[in-house]
Amino acid sequence: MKARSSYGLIAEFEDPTALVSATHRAYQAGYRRMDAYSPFPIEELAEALGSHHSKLPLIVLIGGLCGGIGGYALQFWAATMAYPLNVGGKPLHSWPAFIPITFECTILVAALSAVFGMLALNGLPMPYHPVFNVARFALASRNRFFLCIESTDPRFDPDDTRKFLNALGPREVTSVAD
Amino acid sequence: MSQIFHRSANTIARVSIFGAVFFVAGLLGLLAQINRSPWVTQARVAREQPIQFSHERHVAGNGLDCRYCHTSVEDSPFAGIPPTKTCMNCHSQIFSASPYLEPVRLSFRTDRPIAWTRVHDLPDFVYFNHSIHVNKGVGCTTCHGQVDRMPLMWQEQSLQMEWCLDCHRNPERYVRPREAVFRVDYVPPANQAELGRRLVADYHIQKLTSCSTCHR
Amino acid sequence: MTPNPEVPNPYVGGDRSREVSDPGSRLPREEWWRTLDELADDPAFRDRLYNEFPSEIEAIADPVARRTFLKLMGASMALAGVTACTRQPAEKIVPYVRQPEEIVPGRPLFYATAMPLGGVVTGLLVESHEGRPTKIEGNPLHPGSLGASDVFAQAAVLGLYDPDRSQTLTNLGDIRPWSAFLGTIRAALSAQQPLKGAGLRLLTESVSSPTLAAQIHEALERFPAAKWHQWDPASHDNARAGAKLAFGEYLDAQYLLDGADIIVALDADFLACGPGALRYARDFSARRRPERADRMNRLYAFESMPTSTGSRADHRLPLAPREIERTAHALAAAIGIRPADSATALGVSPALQKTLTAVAKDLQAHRGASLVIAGDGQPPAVHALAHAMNDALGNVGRTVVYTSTVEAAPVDQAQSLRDLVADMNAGRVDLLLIVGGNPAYTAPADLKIADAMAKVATRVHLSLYDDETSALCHWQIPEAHFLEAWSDGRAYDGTVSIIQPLIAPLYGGKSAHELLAAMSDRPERSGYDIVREHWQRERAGGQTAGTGASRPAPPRPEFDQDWRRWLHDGVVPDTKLAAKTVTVRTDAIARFEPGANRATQSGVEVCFRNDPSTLDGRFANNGWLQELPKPISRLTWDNAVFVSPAMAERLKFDNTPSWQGGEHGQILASVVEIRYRGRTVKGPVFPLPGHPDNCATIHLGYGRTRAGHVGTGAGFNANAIRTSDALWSGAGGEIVTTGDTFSLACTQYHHLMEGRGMVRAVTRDEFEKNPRSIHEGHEEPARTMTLYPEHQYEGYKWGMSIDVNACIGCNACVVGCQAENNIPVIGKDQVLRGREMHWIRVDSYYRGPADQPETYFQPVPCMHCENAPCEPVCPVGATVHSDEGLNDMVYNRCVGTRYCSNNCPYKVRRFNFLLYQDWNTPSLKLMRNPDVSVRSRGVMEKCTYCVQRINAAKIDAEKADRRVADGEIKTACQQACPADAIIFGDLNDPKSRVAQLQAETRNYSLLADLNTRPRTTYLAAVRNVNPELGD
Amino acid sequence: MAEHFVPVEDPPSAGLGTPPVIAPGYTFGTVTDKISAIVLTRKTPRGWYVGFGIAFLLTMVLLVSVSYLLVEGIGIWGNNQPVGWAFEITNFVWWIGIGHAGTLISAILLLLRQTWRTSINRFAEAMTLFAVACAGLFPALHTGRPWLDYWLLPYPNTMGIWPQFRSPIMWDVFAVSTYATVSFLFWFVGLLPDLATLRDRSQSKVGRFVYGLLAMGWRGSARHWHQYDTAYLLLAGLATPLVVSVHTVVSFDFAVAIVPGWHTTIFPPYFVAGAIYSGFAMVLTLAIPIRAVYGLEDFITTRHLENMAKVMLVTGLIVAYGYTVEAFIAWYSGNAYEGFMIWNRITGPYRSLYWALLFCNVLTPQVLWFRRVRKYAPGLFVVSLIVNVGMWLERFVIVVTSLHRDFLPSSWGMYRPTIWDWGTYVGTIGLFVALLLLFLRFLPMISIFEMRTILPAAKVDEDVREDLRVI
Repeated sequence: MKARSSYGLIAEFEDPTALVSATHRAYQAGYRRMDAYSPFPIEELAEALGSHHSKLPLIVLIGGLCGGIGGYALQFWAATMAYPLNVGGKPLHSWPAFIPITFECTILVAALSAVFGMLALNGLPMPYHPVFNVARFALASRNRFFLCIESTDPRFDPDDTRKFLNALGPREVTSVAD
Repeated sequence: MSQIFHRSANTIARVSIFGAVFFVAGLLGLLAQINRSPWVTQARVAREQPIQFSHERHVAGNGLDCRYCHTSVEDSPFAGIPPTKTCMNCHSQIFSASPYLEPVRLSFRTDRPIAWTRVHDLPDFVYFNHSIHVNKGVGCTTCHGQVDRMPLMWQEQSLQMEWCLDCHRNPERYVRPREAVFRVDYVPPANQAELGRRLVADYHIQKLTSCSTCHR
Repeated sequence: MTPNPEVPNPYVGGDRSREVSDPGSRLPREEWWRTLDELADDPAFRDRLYNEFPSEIEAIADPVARRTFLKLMGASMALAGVTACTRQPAEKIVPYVRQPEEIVPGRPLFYATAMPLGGVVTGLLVESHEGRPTKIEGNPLHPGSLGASDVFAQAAVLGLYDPDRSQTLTNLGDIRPWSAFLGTIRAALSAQQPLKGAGLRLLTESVSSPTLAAQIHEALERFPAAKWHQWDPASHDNARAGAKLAFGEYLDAQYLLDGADIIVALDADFLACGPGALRYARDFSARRRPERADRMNRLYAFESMPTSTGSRADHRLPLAPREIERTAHALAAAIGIRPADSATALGVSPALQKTLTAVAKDLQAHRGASLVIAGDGQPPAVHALAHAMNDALGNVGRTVVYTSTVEAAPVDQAQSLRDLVADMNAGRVDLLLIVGGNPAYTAPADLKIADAMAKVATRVHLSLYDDETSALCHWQIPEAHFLEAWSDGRAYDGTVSIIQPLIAPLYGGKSAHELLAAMSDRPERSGYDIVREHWQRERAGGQTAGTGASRPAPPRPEFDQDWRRWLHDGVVPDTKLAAKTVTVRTDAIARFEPGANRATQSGVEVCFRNDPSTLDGRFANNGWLQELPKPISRLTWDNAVFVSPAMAERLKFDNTPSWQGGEHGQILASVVEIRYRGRTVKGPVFPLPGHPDNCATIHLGYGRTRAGHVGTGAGFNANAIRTSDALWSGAGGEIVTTGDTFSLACTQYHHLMEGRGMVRAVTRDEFEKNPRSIHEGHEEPARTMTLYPEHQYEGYKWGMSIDVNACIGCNACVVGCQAENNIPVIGKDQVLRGREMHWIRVDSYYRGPADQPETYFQPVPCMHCENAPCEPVCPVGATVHSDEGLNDMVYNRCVGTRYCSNNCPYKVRRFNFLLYQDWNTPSLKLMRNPDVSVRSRGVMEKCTYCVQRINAAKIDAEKADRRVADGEIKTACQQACPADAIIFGDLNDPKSRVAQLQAETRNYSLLADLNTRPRTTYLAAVRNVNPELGD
Repeated sequence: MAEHFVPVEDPPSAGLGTPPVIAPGYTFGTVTDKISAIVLTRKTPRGWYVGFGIAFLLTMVLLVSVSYLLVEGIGIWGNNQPVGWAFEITNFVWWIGIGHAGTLISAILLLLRQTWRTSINRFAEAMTLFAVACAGLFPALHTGRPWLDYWLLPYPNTMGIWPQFRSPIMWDVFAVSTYATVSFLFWFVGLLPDLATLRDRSQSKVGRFVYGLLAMGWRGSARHWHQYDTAYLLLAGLATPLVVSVHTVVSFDFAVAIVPGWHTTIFPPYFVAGAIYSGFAMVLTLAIPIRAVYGLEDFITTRHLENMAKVMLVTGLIVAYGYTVEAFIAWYSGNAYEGFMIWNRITGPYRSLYWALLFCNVLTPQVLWFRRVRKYAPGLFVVSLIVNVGMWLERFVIVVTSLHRDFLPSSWGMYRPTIWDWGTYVGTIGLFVALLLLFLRFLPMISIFEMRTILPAAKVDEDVREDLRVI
């Protein structure tokens, strides 16, 4: 297997603790372009990978504000400017009556931002990914834990990295075809 | 595990998600355009008529006043379609043998009316009154266009509600002096904004946008 | 129009005439049961009987409904197309070939004409759109109308376009040309010539047409041995006989109510039916304005069936007809006409006697300004007594005048019909011409007219419908509707109107004049010529009868002018009958014995009355009238056996709202059997507060078997037990329950106000002491109590004032509105479900004890609330305010959530639950008002204050650069109202009538505490009670 | 940030007798296998086919009813003047209310860190979706001209007019469509990792393709999990006020109107509590047979049943409080219309329904005070059925008995449902069950990845966590 056709090396672990500690060690060893895979969210794993922060809340906040302001503006414009009509003696700008829709619009756009923001930040959909080339990776959605160091990492070396990974006590280390 | 999807699936997936958004938006936009297009409104589409009657010939050519035929336009909601008798006033003398006019003569002989195809057909729930518009300085050509240049009649405007509302909200943009209402060669003056404001005041033109103004 | 013709009502599905079990007839009792069994054995019928939801099941199983499906799908697509991206289908526009001069396309024309009914005509103005009569109003120049109209006039336009009208001349069911009939009649008449017409009989209704009378006289001159009979169930035999008793000759009484301070009605519903009722209602209500308390009249009513008049009375006593007769005697005694025999001798209770003493005192205190009126249901003696009392009170010439009769030839019609039957039975009749009317249905049962008719060789029937009588005749000639033919007639005071047609006969109908002409030597004369020639002759100097056959002299030029003026005005000037000086035979009258003419006094007294909606059955096929809730009972589509609540309880009659529609729809009523003089009839029972005890009222005009799609099968036939010797009431009846139940469609079953102050009423004393007393206990939030700034209404500000004190509940407004606004008829099945569509309804409310309640009418149109609760809840803005404060309802925008209706506290909104409008019947399309949208299914609708009229008037005013004048716009309800109870106008004009009325102390808003700020407000009722009698 | 996924110890107050939220002895592998097997390998139980057959038939009843409705109009129902709304709105509110339990379980209990939600949230969310779908049918179909319903959407049109945003129906449009959208997103986001599991475990090509497509290439990356957790939590935070607002808005349909019996300030809280009440009743109604049929007693334990029973008891009491306050205020306000309204409910023609609803909603749940009942599945099933019926009756009473006798006695009337009313209602139950059965058949009814997190083995050793904290 030639290095340039390789996506990286992947190590399989049996339990979350092993994975977290292996990831931690890899991070400390200076690897950055790597990813850990687990069948359920492990909070410590993100920390071990050195990612602490998510931009998602900000996206959702902006989305919510846009939804709310947009919803109110639509109602205000429609009721007072587009076609002002006397509805049951109520003022044209009946702001209390406009609140429910403003609220719903806020929630709607915020929720859409949350989901699509999450997908976008994660680069999904991505039905094809090199890690799927590893046969045992199917277990990543069952009961196995994987750490993959990608070949694009500056410190990546097929042999050294393999050794390094083997030293972390995995069940197996496999090369990931690109 | 082997790959289920080809490498290209990633691109296809993203493109199709984005594409769907634009597709739907485009479709809605298209629908909105179709709704305003002549295909729906029939605006500027000349209608087939039982007789090839030319407004161009009669108005521009012979200089007939609108009211010669549309007699009730000043008094009635309905402008009036001329009875066959009106045609025969002249055509018993001129072109009295023209084969084109045979249907007219037939109608007159047999007392059977001519069934014209309606060009300006508002929905039945809209009540339009010609007389008040004409009396308030809305010219014939404002809505009907340059009929003196229509060999076969067509509907100039969309006749959609937003079109009605435009004038009902901003009459000053369209009104003209009463004496010019029936002039087909009338061109709004450069100072229409000022003139319009003055006419609106003089003619007590109200901006009627209540629903019952048109719908009863 | 026809309410679900494919869905027969399970109960009334059978042939109603067979339900009458007459021991003397060929069908014994068992026979009838067998008939019902047969019906029950019919699987389809049984399915329907036991199926809870007949209409749905049938609609889905019925192939017709499958066609409906396609039709509706098509319609929905077309509807959707109006708004979505589908084009409108191309429409044709068809101009005239030669345009009539008077027609401006798009503008309606109004023509004066008149409607004959029961021997008098009422002047009308008819609106015509391009030659189609669409709306009927009263003629303000006509003394019997003064611009008002009644339900029958309002509904006549539907009668004109009724697709069920007889459309072809038939002989034994075969279509024949008019010439074939002419041939037959000539032959028959030639055969009569040598006999001088001894075998010729003419049967007409009451005739007030001078021309027709002249034609008949002319015919009788040619055939001196022929006889003219009259039978008109809507006529006034007792009044005629009473006049003969009192004066020795037939005279008509005309009441001048504007001069009457005290009025006593003896079973007289003078405000709502009979000649001059419209005029009387106008004059009466003009004197009911408490703001001029000194002018307020006082009305005492002694009556059986609760009526409009009784409900307006300041004192109403429910009494059975025979008790009223005794009461009349006792009152006469109290006034001093009769010997003052003791109350017990007359059978009058001490309490009633006390009342009568007070009434008599009141009458005597207002000599010359009082009035006693006897009703048509009372025997001639009571009429004679009334005349005598008026005479004794000095009222003659002041509040009542007597003239020669409006009818051309008054006769005792019951006797007239009896004679005819006798002649027919004796085989003395060869040729019977029935001109209008439906005697086979309306004749009392004891005459057995059908059997008698069978003995006549040639029977001819001229009628609007191929009805029960037509079925017994050889020839059926379609009659021209009064809006289709020339004629004339006299008003209640004798004023002549020329009846001019609005449209050529739709179905080639002939008028009575043309039929009579067929008997003359000039059969080809048109109705126009006949009527015009008659008047030309009249004016030329009254060379009347005898010269008719000769050619008239050439018309004088003045006549043409006069004629045109008569047609234009709708009245012929100076034709009012002159008042006669009369002498009342008081001595003879004083010797009458109460009840002398009554065979028995025991048992339940059975009263027959003409139905408020279908009259004697002649309007049975008029959907507007059938669906019109009858005054007080609010019953539609049926007649019922009205009894007092006490009697219903005593006899354990059930009458309860069902789960379907409830108090607003289906009432399950016990079916009772009335056994009366050896005959029986079955009908549903209906307890009515204020109905006298031990007495049952049944309305005629139902149980028709050949009325048409609308009327056939509705109700039961009261004529089946009616006898010619007691046309209006008779004792000796018995009512037993049958254990069956029948569904009545009733639009209001709950008449108690539940302390909600819908109707506010005080006595005149209370009002004079403190006018604000009307509003005690009712709260109206201050206009300042709001978070929001008020909307300002510049320009016009439309409003309406409805005087509860004036409203007589006659329903003219309801039908007027229906005609003006293209309101559909939905059929009994839908009314049972509580879905009636009337935009204005006349609620009735009771106050006081159930046996003697005060009754109030409250017309409820849309209130056009300034704070309309319906508007903010509409998601699409289909109902919003106009700049003039109208609560606009935009049908084409409505998606039909019904939220507005839920939120309307007045429940004036109406929803098209199904496709109620008839979009197919061609004749009904001609009828519609082109200025009002025809609503399709799924759309809410309601009163618009007749916005089409407002807009038309505004446009006219704008063109003339002026403001709309007060009174220029009349809503349809206002225009129809005989009592002047509804006033519409501009509230921004302080001088307008409506603004002044709304400024009165009596003014109040319905459910004012909800702060909806209605533009329609009410004027409270003030009852002018006699202090001696108390409240 | 995502510590909510870390199993929390049972609260101390739960006591010794509290059963666990998952039976002991399960590993990541067995949990995964057991749940995914239902979809992938196990034979579909015969009960499923029977149930689906019945539900399908009922769905056809719905189809017929709706077709006939579109052809003939609203008149085929029993609605009339004055009862403009009846079955359709009753059913709408009932279904929407049922939906609320799903969102409550997934969102609110998530925020409250209730681990017992894990095994029931997935199908409760699905239930929400299907209930909202059924609910949405009613307002859409109940208009007189349903083909014009799109006028309720604000879009630039040739008429130049816009929806009337003061109308509670417009609020409904926005609330219900937002609710449906957010519920779907929430459900779908939750499904994403499980779809990946199914993708990886499916034996068939089609299964792998379809699940693969839906899973969008989810691969369990730690970075993804991090964003995912954040998104899920945010969604829960958004869904919580949303779910409260939805039934508040539904209650506004009534509370904003002036009809006595509708115009009440207590409606929003009382409706929300009622919604949760009926929703939990429906979850129990579904969970109890499902766990029996699929043998899921290890995952949906008596602990779950008991907790849900407790929620029902509490919300039931709130609802009972609502009834009391309604009656009290009717008397205390001195408003004649309100007073009559309550009197009419208690003694009027529909009184039997009112008493029945008190029995169903107030009296019946009182048995839940007894732990033995709360732990006894058949008993709970019966109680939940009764509450379902009771809550339907409550809505019927609110909608119909308020309208049928409002202000003017002259316009009082009565309402009786027709077969088409029943057909539409029963039909939506069929649709709901059919959708639910399809869901059970093709998607994991229990969240597999969340079940993994509550296993003891999911915990990262303390010393490793210490190490991380050092950084």
